[in-house]
Formats: sequence, C-alpha cells, structure tokens
Amino acid sequence: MVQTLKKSWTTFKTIFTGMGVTMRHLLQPSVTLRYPEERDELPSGARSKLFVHIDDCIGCKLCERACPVNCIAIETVQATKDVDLGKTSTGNPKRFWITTFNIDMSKCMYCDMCVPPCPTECISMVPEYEYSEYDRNNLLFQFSELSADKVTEVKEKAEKEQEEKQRKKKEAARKKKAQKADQTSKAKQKNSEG
Amino acid sequence: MGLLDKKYHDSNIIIVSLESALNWARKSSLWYEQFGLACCAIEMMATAASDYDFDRFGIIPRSSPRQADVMIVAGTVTMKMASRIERLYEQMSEPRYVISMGSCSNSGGPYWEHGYHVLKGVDKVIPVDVYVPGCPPRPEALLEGFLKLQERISNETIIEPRETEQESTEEEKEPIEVE
Amino acid sequence: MALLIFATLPLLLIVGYALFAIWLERKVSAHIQDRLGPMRVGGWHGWAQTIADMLKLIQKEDIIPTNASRFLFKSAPFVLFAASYAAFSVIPFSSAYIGSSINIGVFYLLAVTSLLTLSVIMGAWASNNKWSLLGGMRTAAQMVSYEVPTIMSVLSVLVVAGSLNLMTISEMQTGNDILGFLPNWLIFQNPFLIVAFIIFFISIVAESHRVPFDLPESESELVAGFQTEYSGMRWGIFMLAEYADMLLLSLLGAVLFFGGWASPFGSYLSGPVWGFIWFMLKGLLFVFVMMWMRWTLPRYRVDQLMEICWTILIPVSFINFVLIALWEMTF
Amino acid sequence: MAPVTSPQPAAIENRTMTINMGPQHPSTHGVLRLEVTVDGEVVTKVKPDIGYLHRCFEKYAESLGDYAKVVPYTDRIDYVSALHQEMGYVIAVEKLLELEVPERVEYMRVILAELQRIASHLLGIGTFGLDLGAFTPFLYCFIERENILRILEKVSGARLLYNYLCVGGLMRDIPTDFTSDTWEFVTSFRPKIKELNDLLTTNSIFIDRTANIGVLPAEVALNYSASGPMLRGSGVSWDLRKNDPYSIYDRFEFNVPVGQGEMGTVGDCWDRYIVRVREMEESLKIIEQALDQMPGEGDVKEAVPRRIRSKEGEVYVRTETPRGELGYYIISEKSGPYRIKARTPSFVNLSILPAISKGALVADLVAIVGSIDIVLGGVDR
Amino acid sequence: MTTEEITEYLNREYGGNLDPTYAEAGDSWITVSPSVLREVAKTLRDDKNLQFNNLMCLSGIHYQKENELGVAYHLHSTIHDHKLVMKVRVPEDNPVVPSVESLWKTANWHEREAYDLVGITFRGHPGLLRILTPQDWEGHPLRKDYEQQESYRNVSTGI
Repeated sequence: MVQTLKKSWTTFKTIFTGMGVTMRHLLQPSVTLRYPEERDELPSGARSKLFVHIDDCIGCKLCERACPVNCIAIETVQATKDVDLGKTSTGNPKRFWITTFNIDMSKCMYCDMCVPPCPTECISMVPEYEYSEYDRNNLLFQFSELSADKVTEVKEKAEKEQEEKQRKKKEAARKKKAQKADQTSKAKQKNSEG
Repeated sequence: MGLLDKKYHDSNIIIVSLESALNWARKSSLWYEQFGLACCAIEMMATAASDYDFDRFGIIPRSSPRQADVMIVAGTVTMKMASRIERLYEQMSEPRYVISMGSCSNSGGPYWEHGYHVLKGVDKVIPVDVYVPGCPPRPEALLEGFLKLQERISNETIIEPRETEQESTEEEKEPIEVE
Repeated sequence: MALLIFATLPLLLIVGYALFAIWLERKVSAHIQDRLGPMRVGGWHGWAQTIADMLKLIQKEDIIPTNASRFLFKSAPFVLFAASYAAFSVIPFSSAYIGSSINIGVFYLLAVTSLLTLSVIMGAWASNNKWSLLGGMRTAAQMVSYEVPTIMSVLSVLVVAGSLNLMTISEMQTGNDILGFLPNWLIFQNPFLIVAFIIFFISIVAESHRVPFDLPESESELVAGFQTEYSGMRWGIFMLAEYADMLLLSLLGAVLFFGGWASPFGSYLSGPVWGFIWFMLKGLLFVFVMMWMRWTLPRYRVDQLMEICWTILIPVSFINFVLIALWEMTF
Repeated sequence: MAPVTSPQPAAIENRTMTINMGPQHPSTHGVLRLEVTVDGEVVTKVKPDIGYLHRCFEKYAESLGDYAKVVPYTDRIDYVSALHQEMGYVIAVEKLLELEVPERVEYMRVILAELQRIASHLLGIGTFGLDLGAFTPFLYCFIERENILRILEKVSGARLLYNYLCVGGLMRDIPTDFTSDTWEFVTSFRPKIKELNDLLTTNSIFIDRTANIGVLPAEVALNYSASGPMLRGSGVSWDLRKNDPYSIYDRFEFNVPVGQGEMGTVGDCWDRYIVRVREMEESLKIIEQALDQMPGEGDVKEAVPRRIRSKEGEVYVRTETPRGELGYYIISEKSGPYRIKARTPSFVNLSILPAISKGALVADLVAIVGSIDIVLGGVDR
Repeated sequence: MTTEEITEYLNREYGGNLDPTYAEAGDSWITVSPSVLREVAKTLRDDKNLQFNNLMCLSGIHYQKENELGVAYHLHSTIHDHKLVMKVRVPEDNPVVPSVESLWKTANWHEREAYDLVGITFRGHPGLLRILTPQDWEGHPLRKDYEQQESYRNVSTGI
C-alpha cells in the first residue's frame, strides 16, 4: 500500500515536472522559419543544383568521368581548324564544340564530386533549391546552346576534316610503310652482304 | 450543346465560386500519408518538425491511408516495396495526390545504373503529381513542392476532373498487406 | 419552430466548438513544441484551418471496405455523435438555458455516454481489420473499466449535493460563503471531494481517450486504432464526436465540482450571459489541461492502464466515498 | 490466413492471430516488416522481414571500380549517421593504402563524428519517445539536431548526406567560424539534456513503459555479436573508441556509459535508452577536448592521385558508429575494389529482436524496436 | 595473439596443418577446408587460450577467376582481445559450407545474406531463406556473372 502511494506520488511529481517543461516552451517564442515569406541564407558552397557556364566549358569530360551516378552526358565535336572558339574566362583555349551537355537532376545525388576536377570552374553548385516539377522530363537540364542545325553542320564539318585527316594519315602511314619496307629490304641486303 | 450552355460553360458564376471554395478546402488541408522509406524520410520528418513546420500549411501526417490526401514517397522504392506502394495508393480515398520526393523516387536516382533491386522511378507504379528534386531535398524544397501541388489543385475543375491513370480499385481488406 | 431553434442551437454550438477545439489543439501543440501551427489558411493564425479540413473531408471519397459489415460500419459514427449530442441536453449552459431540466440528469448523462463504447465497438468490429479490432477491444475494456471510478466520484458529489438534477446542483453552488470569500463550489465544501475530483479527472481523460490513456488510437502501435478503415466525413464525425465528448465530460466536471455557470465572484458578473461565459471558460480550461497533458506525456501500456484503474482508482474512490459520507454526517 | 471476423469455427478455435507490422507502419522506423503472431495482445512470435530498402550497396561498390566514387554511397547506408559510415570506409581504404592523414584532418573527423553521434542519438531518442506516444520530446530533439545540421551544412554544403570525408583527408577547407559555432552549440546543448531528462527520462510513465522490457542478457548479446548501445545497455563495457582505438580517439578522456539496471533489470529498454543519453554527454566532452587541441592551421588533404590504386590485399576495419560496430571488409585488386562488404550494426542488432520480444505485448514490441534504434538503410544496405 | 601465433598454437595443440596466407597489404588469413570447418570453429570458440566469442562479420565472396565461392569469417575475442580471419573456399557448382549458426547466433542472418547474394548453401542452417531480395528473386546478385532479371512481378527493373 505504501509502495503504491509512493509510486503514485512519484508519478504525479514527474508528470508535473514534465508539464512544467512544456509550459515553459509554450511561453517561449517559436523557432520556426516561415518559409515562403522568410528564407534562410544558404551557406557558401551549399549543394542544391548544378549549373554549367557553357561558355567556359572546354569539353574535357572530367566531370562526366568523376560522376558516380553517370547523370552527366557530354558529347563534343572537335572544332575544325578554320574556327576559333575563343578562350574561357580562365584563359584556357577551347577546342571542342559542346553539342550535348545534359545533366539529369532527377538522377543526381548532389555529391559535389564533379565540381573540383573541372579545370575552368565552369560547373558548379548554385544555391537554388526550388525547382520541383510536374513532369520528370523537365528535370533534365540541357546546357548546350547550339541549335540542332548548327550541331549537324559542325558534325559534318568535323567529319570531313576527320576524313581528310584519316586520308592524310593513311597516306603518311603508307609512305612510312613503304619507306620502312625500303629500309628493311636495304638492311636485309646489308645483312646478307655482311 | 445549347447557346446558353456554351455561354456559361467556362464562367458559370455559381460553379466557379463553388469550385474555388472546394479547391481552397482541398489545397488547404493536405494530410499526408507518411511514406518514409529512406534518407528522404529523415528530411521529411525534419520538415514536419519545429524548424520548418508542415502544420503552418495545414499539412499533418495520418498513419492510415484512408484518411490521407497526399502520399509523399520519400526514398528509394525497391522491387520488394513496389507492390506495397501500389496497394497503399489504392487504399487512399479520392481525391489523392502523390509527391515524389528525392532523386530515388523520381527516377531511381543514384541507384539507376546497377541497382538491380531498385525501381527506377515511382511513376512506374503510381501516377505522380509533383517531382521534388534533391538527394535528399532540403525541407524548403519539399515545402515548395507542396506549394506547387497547391497551385495544381487550385486549377482543377469540377466539370473536367483530373485525369488519373488508374481507376480506384476494389478496396483491400487490410491496410497493411499480408502475404 | 422555436423548439427547432432551441434544439439546433446546441448542435451549432457543438460543431462550432469542435472546430475551434481542433484548431486550438493544433495551436497549443504547436506552441508547446516551439512551432507555429496553422498559419496560412484563412489569414490570421490559420483560423479557417479546421473549416477547410471539414470541407475537404466532405469531398473525400467514402470508402467502405468490401468485407466490412456495411450497416454497422456506416452507422457507427452517427451513433457516436448522436450519443454525445443527446448527452448535452441535460447540461445547464446557464441559469436560463438547459435542454431539459430532468431530475435524473446525472443518471441520464452517464447512461447515454455509455453508448459511446457501443459505437466504437461497432465501428471497430465492422471494419474487419485487425488493427481496428485490437483498438476496439482496447477501447471497450478501457471505457467499461473507467466507468466505475467515474461513477464513484460522481456519486460522492451527489452525496454532498443531494440531487440528480444538474440545474439544481448548479444553482446551489452560487454565492461566496465559504470562509467568507471562497465561492460555494462543491469542491470547497468537502475536502475529500478534491480527491474525488482528481479521480474524476483521470477517469474522464481515460474515457475520452486522451494521452496518457489514448490506447484505442495509439498511432505507433495500432496505426489509427478503430478508425483505421474510416475515410472522409465518416471519420470527420468520429473526430467531431471525440472533441464533443471531451467538452461534455469537462462540462460535467465543471458542474459537479466547480459550480457550473456560477460566477467565482459571487453575484458580481453573474446573470445568464455571464453564466454561459463562465461555464464555457471552466470547460475549456479542463480541455486545455487535457491538451497540455497530451503533448507532454507518453502513453501507458494496456495492462498498466487496467492496473491503475482496478488497483488504485477504484479502491481509492470507494474509500473516499465512505470518507465523504462520514464527513457529511459529522458536519 | 482467415480474416478475423470470419465465422468459420477454425478461426475461433485458433487462439493466435498473425498481424503484420509494416512495411509501412508508424513505428517500424522505415520499411521493416514484422510478422507478429499474437495471442490477444501478447506476442508469441516475431519474424522480421527485411530487404524493403535493399539498395545494392555492395554491387555498386564493385561496379564503380573506383575507391573515391564509393564514398557518397556509403553515406546512404546509414543515413542518420552518414559521417560515421564515411569515416569507417575512408579509414579502411587508408589502411589498405598505408596512408597517414594530417593531424588537423584527424581532429576534424573526430569532432564531426561526435557531432554526428549526438545528432543521431537525438533522432534515436526522439523516435523512441514517439513510439511510446510522447510527441513533444521528439520535436525538441529535432530542434537540437537542426542546430547540429546547420554546423555540418556550413562545413560540407549538405544537410544529411555529406560526402565530406575523402580518402586522404577532407573534401573542402574548414570554414573559419567552425570552431566558434561548435563551441556555441556545446554550451547551449548541456542544459537541453537536463530538460530532456526532466521531460522524458525520469518520467514515471516512460519508466513504466521501458523498465524490465525486452531484457537482453550480456551473454546473449555477445553471442549475437551485438554492439554499440545495445551491448553497453546489457552492462558490457565495450566501446571500440576505447577498446580498439582508431583515428585519434586514444588521446581523449571519456567514460563508457553502461546499463546498470537502475530502473529494472540490466539490459532492458530503459538501460539502452539511458546509455544513449549519457553518451551524448561524453561526446560533448570529446568535442571540447578536440576543439582545444586542434591545430589551427594545416593541410586538409594528403596528396592522393585522382584514381586510387592499391596493392592486392584485404582489410577489415571496424569503427564505432552511434549504433555500434560498423565493419568494412574490403578485398582489393590492383584495378580497384573487388568486393566490399559493409557489416552494419543495425543488421546485426535487429537479428536479436525475435530472441528478446517473446512474451511481450504489442506495445512492448514497439518499445523494443525503438530501443534497438535501427536504421533500415543500415539493415538492408 | 597474432594470426601466426594462433596458427602455430592450433597446429601444435590439435595437430593440424594450417598455414596463414599473407597478402601484399592488409590482413592475413588462414584457409580451412569445408570438411573440418565446424571443428575448427568450435575449437576457436571454446579453447581456453583462444575464446573467439564474437563473430564480427561473415561475408560471402565470389572468386570468378578460380570458379570458386568463399566465405570469410572475421573472429574476435573480447576476452583475449585478438582477431583472426578464417576463410573457406568451395567450388562454384557445389557450394556447400557447414553452418556455424549453432556456435554464434549472429551467423544466422549473415549466412542467409551470403546465401541470398552469393548463393552459398549452408548445411545445418535452421532456415536458409533469402533475406534481402524477395523469395522469388532470380539469381544471386553478388556473383560477378550476375545478370539482372528483366522484370519482377510485371514491374520492369530497367530504366
């Protein structure tokens, strides 16, 4: 009986202690961030969305290789010799047309591993987190600014140049081969002579 | 269709104001079925917690799907889980909405390539209304997803109801499934 | 016509109160938890939140599970609401307003509220769901058990008051005569009634299944207890009834122990309108304490709940009853 | 299995009923499914069914073929204590490469790990309270957790899955106000623990619900190879930070709290709970010491080639996460990882559940699952 | 004790012919044949000087080049505080390993996992069912030659 009464007493006491704590909180101001009206400032380097300054991209594909998820897809075409693509803001010369630069943000895992390898700092995380969509396909971001016509044009040109190069290479190789054959035959001759 | 019908088809005052009242009620009281699956569930909890406070928007959790209006699919959906999600969705009462939270439920996310046991996007089994990107999305991003959903609801009409891919099927005996 | 208005007034009152109480609960819980609670719907502090909720619940699809017992499933919420609505008819809201001033008021009220148990079991069994059934079983056991200490503590009041008519009980508590300044409320008339009140309060918390006795719908164990299968407005009615029930029992407590509509300042600030305000304030105070407790405490386990009832509350209430009777005989 | 209301006599004769908790149930902490056989409300048998969150981590670790790329995936094993998962993995790879990391990095890792431990325990305690019906302590815990996340976000740029540690060091520089932020948190957090104790730990209802429930004797715990608070709650003083120190944990003074059966039997739910609360205090001590000793300047990364190549060999490295012993078993080939197995504490600790929940009530089962503090990502990987 | 000392001790006391293997980096291990695995494991657990009471980890491995499957046991003694790595290897076409579930209860789930993901059968296990993947899953995912099934219960596993 004494036990029960003692127990009841501790129960009451602890309940009132607890209610005291909650009452204190009831009178305290709340900690809530009123989101659409107020926003927290994101710390520098917050990882929320990938963005590419396509002007600065040199098409080295280092980010694509660093990505563990493979959500970056880059296709490049080598610029023909007659075109000068200029330089990036960091001073690196650009040698490739970036025909495709797609980042699928619906796959991205926001690990930030594509950012450090970039030599021109053109890919970066921007503090923008409000981009939910009704359609999943809208989460595929296309950064390449080339129009479809331009892409085909560039591709054709590059192919042509490539063919030209191949041809030249082949020719050179043939020449080299001929030379080599010449040399070996000469050497053989020498050997046999020796 | 008569002339009068045509005239008032889009701008029937009574229907429009009723419609807006009903839409207002629906969008103001989105109770969510907490479908916490993985990492995003923790952020979902954080959103419901004091610092971001879902309740400001009238969004509260319900543990029974019957009373929920919106299902937040928060996390990786695996093949083992897919049928359960479908089933829980069927148990929700119309009008019902789905928010896909985070990369995993959007499209399989980080696990889309070699994840043999991961469903590549929850939209393969249930229709999704809003996709919230992030891995996991910040609480603010989830709230923004809700604002997007509210926008969508306020544009709904009584005359042409929202298209849903699935008919509401026969009810299940139990909310939690038995093998 | 006048009768109709007279009858619908409490209905409006109950629905209005329930909407307000749900909003209040959300606000109180939010501020206890350092949050804000509903803020956006309707403007000022989300005042329209519960109205929107109800409007939405009306629009929701009404699902009746295939294997459910249809009639019972459909009627359970209405039985619940009807019972708590009917019980309000004997509550004296003010000196000028009471549904029916019958002289077995307390008895009637206790009889009608036991219908609540019935409707919960109806809903739980008809759902054909295991969680519902478990919740229903818990509810039945809990409500039936806690009926005993409730009735015992009510009986102790009746011994002091000497009437079953709630209007009479309220009337006898007006004035400030005890020790010259305390109001004539029953709780001050007999020291053992304080114990009776504590037992009464614990029991009504259990009867309206609130934390720490909210086992029937304990979310973490039974999903949503007996309401698991209910959707739409049917569930909404359950919700309304729950809050109405809370108010009903709080008001009963106010009548029995704290003077009903009697003003705490004697004849000052009294009269029918003030009486109503005092009465509602007293009721809402209890409701607030219940909310405050809910957001502070964890819940008991089902066997502990029974243990508290049968090993502590019931014996104590019996002994207390005897002591009250003795006190009444001596003084 | 017959529906409960079935009029068949067989269903009436059969006294037991099988209910399913989960995979989506409010108290299963994720997607755990428990097949519970109950007799009335008494649990006669529990069969955990896991795998609802099996995300193929091990397959990924093999397929990526690069040690660095695995790090973000380790985050997602146990997303509540992501930094510990990274730390274990990174230490394992460093051991394989026989790499020493700079002093400053070690201190930083320890501070972050202890902050993360507090955050994780706060979540564990909060959800445990939630399972028992106490909603408010859960939110108070979250407020404090949010303060830690703010510090971690400033450091790493992410709130939950950090990907901040890398083989050989840290991904980024340490922000300048890190030390002051952390000090501020440490001083503000101490009183909050007391408040939590007032609200929950000493609450008599809470004690009634947890004491003498789910008792796990020490021998059983060892035989099941339990670890972390689960083992310490049973009265075994075993903490890898003390008993098998890794990183620089041997430089700090701290106690290993163990369950003493203050409210009931040694190894009950309350003991497991209180071990977590006391561990938070110990973590604060470690953070304070580390902040005092941390060198102010220095490298944050050892020179590691972009593509890490190791010798052939294998390591098993274990670290103490908030939930217990996390082991990484790495078999390495010259080209990259051949097999990586993560031995997660949640997986092992959960396997004890059937053994300790016999004869409990349904409500107790909820308490027991809560006191184990599993994270389903860790169970299923 | 180190692996070397333990091996020596075992050979001396029980007359075995175990031989530790050393890799270029990291831990060394002993390999035992499946036929004696249970006896060795029992000795390791019960011998007064060894007392490996804690099975830290049990992992299944697929050695594709050798067409073999293996199991690695990471043992630890909380009493003497020493560790040992023990391995067993079985051919791919008949992967049967005796279960150690009765010695260390923790092996129960670990062995189910190894069965599920790598496809090693543990003889004497009380309930060798798949644990992570569903029961009707095809194949063992952690085999190097695993090919993902196209669809599972009419839901495509592809993108």
